[in-house]
Amino acid sequence: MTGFEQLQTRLAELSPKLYPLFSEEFGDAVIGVERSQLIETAEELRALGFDRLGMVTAIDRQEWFTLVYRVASRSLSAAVFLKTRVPREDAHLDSLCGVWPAANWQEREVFDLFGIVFDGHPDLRRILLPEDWVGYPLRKDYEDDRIIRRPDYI
Amino acid sequence: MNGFVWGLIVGLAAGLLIAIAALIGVWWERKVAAKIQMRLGPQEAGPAGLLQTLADTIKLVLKEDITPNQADEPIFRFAPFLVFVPCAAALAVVPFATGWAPFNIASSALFFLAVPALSVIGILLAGWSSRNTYASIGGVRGAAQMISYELPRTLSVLSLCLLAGSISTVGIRDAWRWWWIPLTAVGFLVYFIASIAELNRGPFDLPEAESELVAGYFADYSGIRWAIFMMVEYGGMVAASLFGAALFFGGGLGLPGALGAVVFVILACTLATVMIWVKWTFPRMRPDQLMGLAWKVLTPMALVQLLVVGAVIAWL
Amino acid sequence: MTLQIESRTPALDDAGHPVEELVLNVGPSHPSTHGVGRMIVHLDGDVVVKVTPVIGYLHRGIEKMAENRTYLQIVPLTDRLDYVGSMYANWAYCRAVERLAGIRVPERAEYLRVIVCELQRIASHMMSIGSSAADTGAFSMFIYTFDVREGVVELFENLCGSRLTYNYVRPGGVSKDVPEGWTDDVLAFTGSLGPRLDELDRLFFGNTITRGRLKGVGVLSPEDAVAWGASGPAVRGSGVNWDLRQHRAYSVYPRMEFDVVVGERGDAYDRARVRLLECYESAKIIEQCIAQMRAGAIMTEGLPRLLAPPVGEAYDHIESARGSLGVYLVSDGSERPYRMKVRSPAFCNLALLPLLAVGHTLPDLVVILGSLDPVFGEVDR
Amino acid sequence: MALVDRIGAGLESLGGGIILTTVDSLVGWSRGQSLWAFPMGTACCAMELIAASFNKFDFDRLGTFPRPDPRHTDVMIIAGTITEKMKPAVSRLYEQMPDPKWVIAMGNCAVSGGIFYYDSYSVVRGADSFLPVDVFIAGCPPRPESLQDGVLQLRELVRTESIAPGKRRERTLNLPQAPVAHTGSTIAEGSGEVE
Repeated sequence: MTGFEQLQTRLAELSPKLYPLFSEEFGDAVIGVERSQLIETAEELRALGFDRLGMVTAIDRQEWFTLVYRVASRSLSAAVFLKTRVPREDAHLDSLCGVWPAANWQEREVFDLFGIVFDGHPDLRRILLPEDWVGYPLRKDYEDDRIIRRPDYI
Repeated sequence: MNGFVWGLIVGLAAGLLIAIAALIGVWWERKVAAKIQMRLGPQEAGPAGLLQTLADTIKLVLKEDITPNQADEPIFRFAPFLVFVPCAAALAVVPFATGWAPFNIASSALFFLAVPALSVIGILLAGWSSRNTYASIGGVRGAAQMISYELPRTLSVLSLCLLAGSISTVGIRDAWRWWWIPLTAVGFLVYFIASIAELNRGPFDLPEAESELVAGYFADYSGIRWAIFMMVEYGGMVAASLFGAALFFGGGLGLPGALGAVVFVILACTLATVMIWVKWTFPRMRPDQLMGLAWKVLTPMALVQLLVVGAVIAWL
Repeated sequence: MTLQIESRTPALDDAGHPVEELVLNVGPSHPSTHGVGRMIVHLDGDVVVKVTPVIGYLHRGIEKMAENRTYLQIVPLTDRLDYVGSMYANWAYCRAVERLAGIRVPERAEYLRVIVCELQRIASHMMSIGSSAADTGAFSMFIYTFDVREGVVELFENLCGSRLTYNYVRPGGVSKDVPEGWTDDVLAFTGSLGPRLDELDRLFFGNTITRGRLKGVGVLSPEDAVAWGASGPAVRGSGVNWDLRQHRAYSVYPRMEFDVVVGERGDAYDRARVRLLECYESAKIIEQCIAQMRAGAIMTEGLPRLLAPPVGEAYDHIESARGSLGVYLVSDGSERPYRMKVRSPAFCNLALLPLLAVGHTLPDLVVILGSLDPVFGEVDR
Repeated sequence: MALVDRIGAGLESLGGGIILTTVDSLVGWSRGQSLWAFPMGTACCAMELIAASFNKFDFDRLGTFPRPDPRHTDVMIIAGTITEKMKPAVSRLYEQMPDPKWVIAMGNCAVSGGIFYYDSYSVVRGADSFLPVDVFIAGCPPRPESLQDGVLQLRELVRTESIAPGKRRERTLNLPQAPVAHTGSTIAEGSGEVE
């Protein structure tokens, strides 16, 4: 039995609510949710013993942003990716700082580099770039005359 | 008038001695530190890098003398001298030879203990007038530290005064007997530790704590004024070592002429080297631990020493 | 961009009077910030009321740069992430690429990766302990630990020609096989490591002043450590047994016998000492690796020069000297990644600083920051 | 006007000659022998800067040692990448150093932006875009020996400087960011030679 199937069967026992959301993407266990249900799902996961929020990041998919949270559990010795989407024009969602404090700085980083607003975040300021920076560099359409494009060697 | 001229001569000599002590002391400290740290130390300027400090001094004298805009200018510029003068004055009562000190005053032991402590005013003013947070913290720390360590230092010397029946440095040195060494060993330890703390040297270099306060009370000083602060550190080291060697170890008392002087200098240099060794070995203490050491450990130790000495005198 | 300090409503003391706070700006160039970190410290007397870390002074945008480079060209970029432990970022990145492209790595390459990473762990921990010592004022100790680190650096130099940025672990294997006699040099190094570490242990951790300075400072409870996403020695110092080398048992670690070092109280002393004790375990792992390693290929055969993994997403993480270092790669099928994200342990550990420092004095703040061992190349990326 | 400038101007007004050159050589010697460094270690190169001042390479032999306070130092060694966020701090620290002061740009990042020259939105491409740099040291990072050689080269520069205001060496900023020849990291790393 692979780690994924193990996790699937255990989740089926432990949380019938999360089970239908559960899927496999590229070999990883993924729980995909609507952004309105994010906090609910996160709390459910937390109650299941997923106590470590390892990573928060976003992917710019042109029309929308995919938010990726990686949570791990020591007791289940498992990790799942919690994924949600926010539309580009309306890029905001609930902050998970209340569920996992570790989200604090990581959400600030996503805000800084992608411009996604986390509602309810205690201290949502730019973290890596200067406070007066214009634009969100990791967006695919970010333009900056400071950038010198690398010539194509390949 | 005679006394005034003599005072002028002694003052100049003390200044010169401190300058020479700093020139050699910095070089020696860098060499000893290098030895401890498996390095070589200064090598390129002069033989074995002996002229290194000379080069540093010329450079520092010719550096730009910055007074920060927001600093309290007159005090800022004057504070280094306020630190320097008490340090130089202390050298006036060191018993350099049997029965002789540049100024043989009746209460010279008290003078030696009290006057260098006045440099705390200079440190406080230097820290405050810089209008720099780091410097202010350094200055306040320096004041607290120097005042606290005054007490154990004085108490430890007091037991010598008791033994000699004199509060003059010359009197103590002339009355010195070899069996004082084991009897006042604890007192010497207290004196030595308290002296290091008075000089703001490691492990008690809190006022200038490099890793926290960058440079502490002299953070905003540059060029010659900063060099004066450095000179004071080495001058104070020399004074404390000479004094310790003369009073606690007799400073070669009873040995014929030149040999006695050589032994005296060797003893003092050894003490100074131990100070350097201590600095480059130990971590720095925290302010509260530093105060705890002064009030909870060193002061009781010095008091016990005093009691023991008193009992011995009564028994004799 | 200015260096102004934000204003803040004053705190109140027990009687309700406003406390006059001293606001101290530490950094971005300060001897104890280990690089370019900056902290805005609010002091009440000598006691820290509030710390606001300000980071990003070394934010170079490596994640953005990676989007315009081929998979192989990114490896040198990862070197510059954690410059005290370049091998880890190399390896974490390569594992993610290998997962994305489905590359199997030859066994000898895995052994070599484990050897260099454990050597790197010794080097990195020595740097960390040394800088912690320098923070407390024991500067000579820094030089002694750095001397041990120099030994590792020399070994790396013989292996891949560089002292700091190795570019050694590549997708599919490692760049070069070991030169002749290298394993003997490594064994000689690990053989002499034990007594040297014992000496450092006695000199630093046995010192009364050090104990007074480090013990009970910056106590991190196990619950907080887990909730705040701490990893590496920061979480193990608090007594949480969390080490990816054992829990995920990646690469050839399942074949190794070693102990996970955990602390008890979670203070700065435990965190620093966990690092020292881990060096002994690393030496053990290296010796086992060299004993088990057989001759063979060091690079996967038939790898195209221009990798173009299929569309997908892959995350992989390894236990670096600072904690779990993960790389998240998104491929759109082209020869360049669509998105690369580095999950940096130092970033997550540093987030604990405001939590740990409050209530301690200014000298303790420096010690706490040192015990979290931030490397700003990795914090800021 | 600092003391030394007054001496220099006075000697120059006397027509220079042997006194000026003798004073120059003494001052040059002392300044060259004691180039105290302000370690502006921002990134990877800081490690090699530390290594250069520690036991194996020992900067103290040359009379150079790092001091963390800019007021006490003569030469700023910029070791590492400078970002837009860091730039104000670097130039402010440079301003805080007392004259005469020099700058060494250590490593490709401080020389030109190095590996971060292309595609980066936040890296300043070379310290000479806002500071007058005296010595450039290539390498990613340069070896400690390279850094020490850079300091020796700076010493030669300092030695030949005159205290007379009329004979000052001009130091210029490289203000327009001209594209600098960029060596790929795989070539530059570890080679460490100073050109």
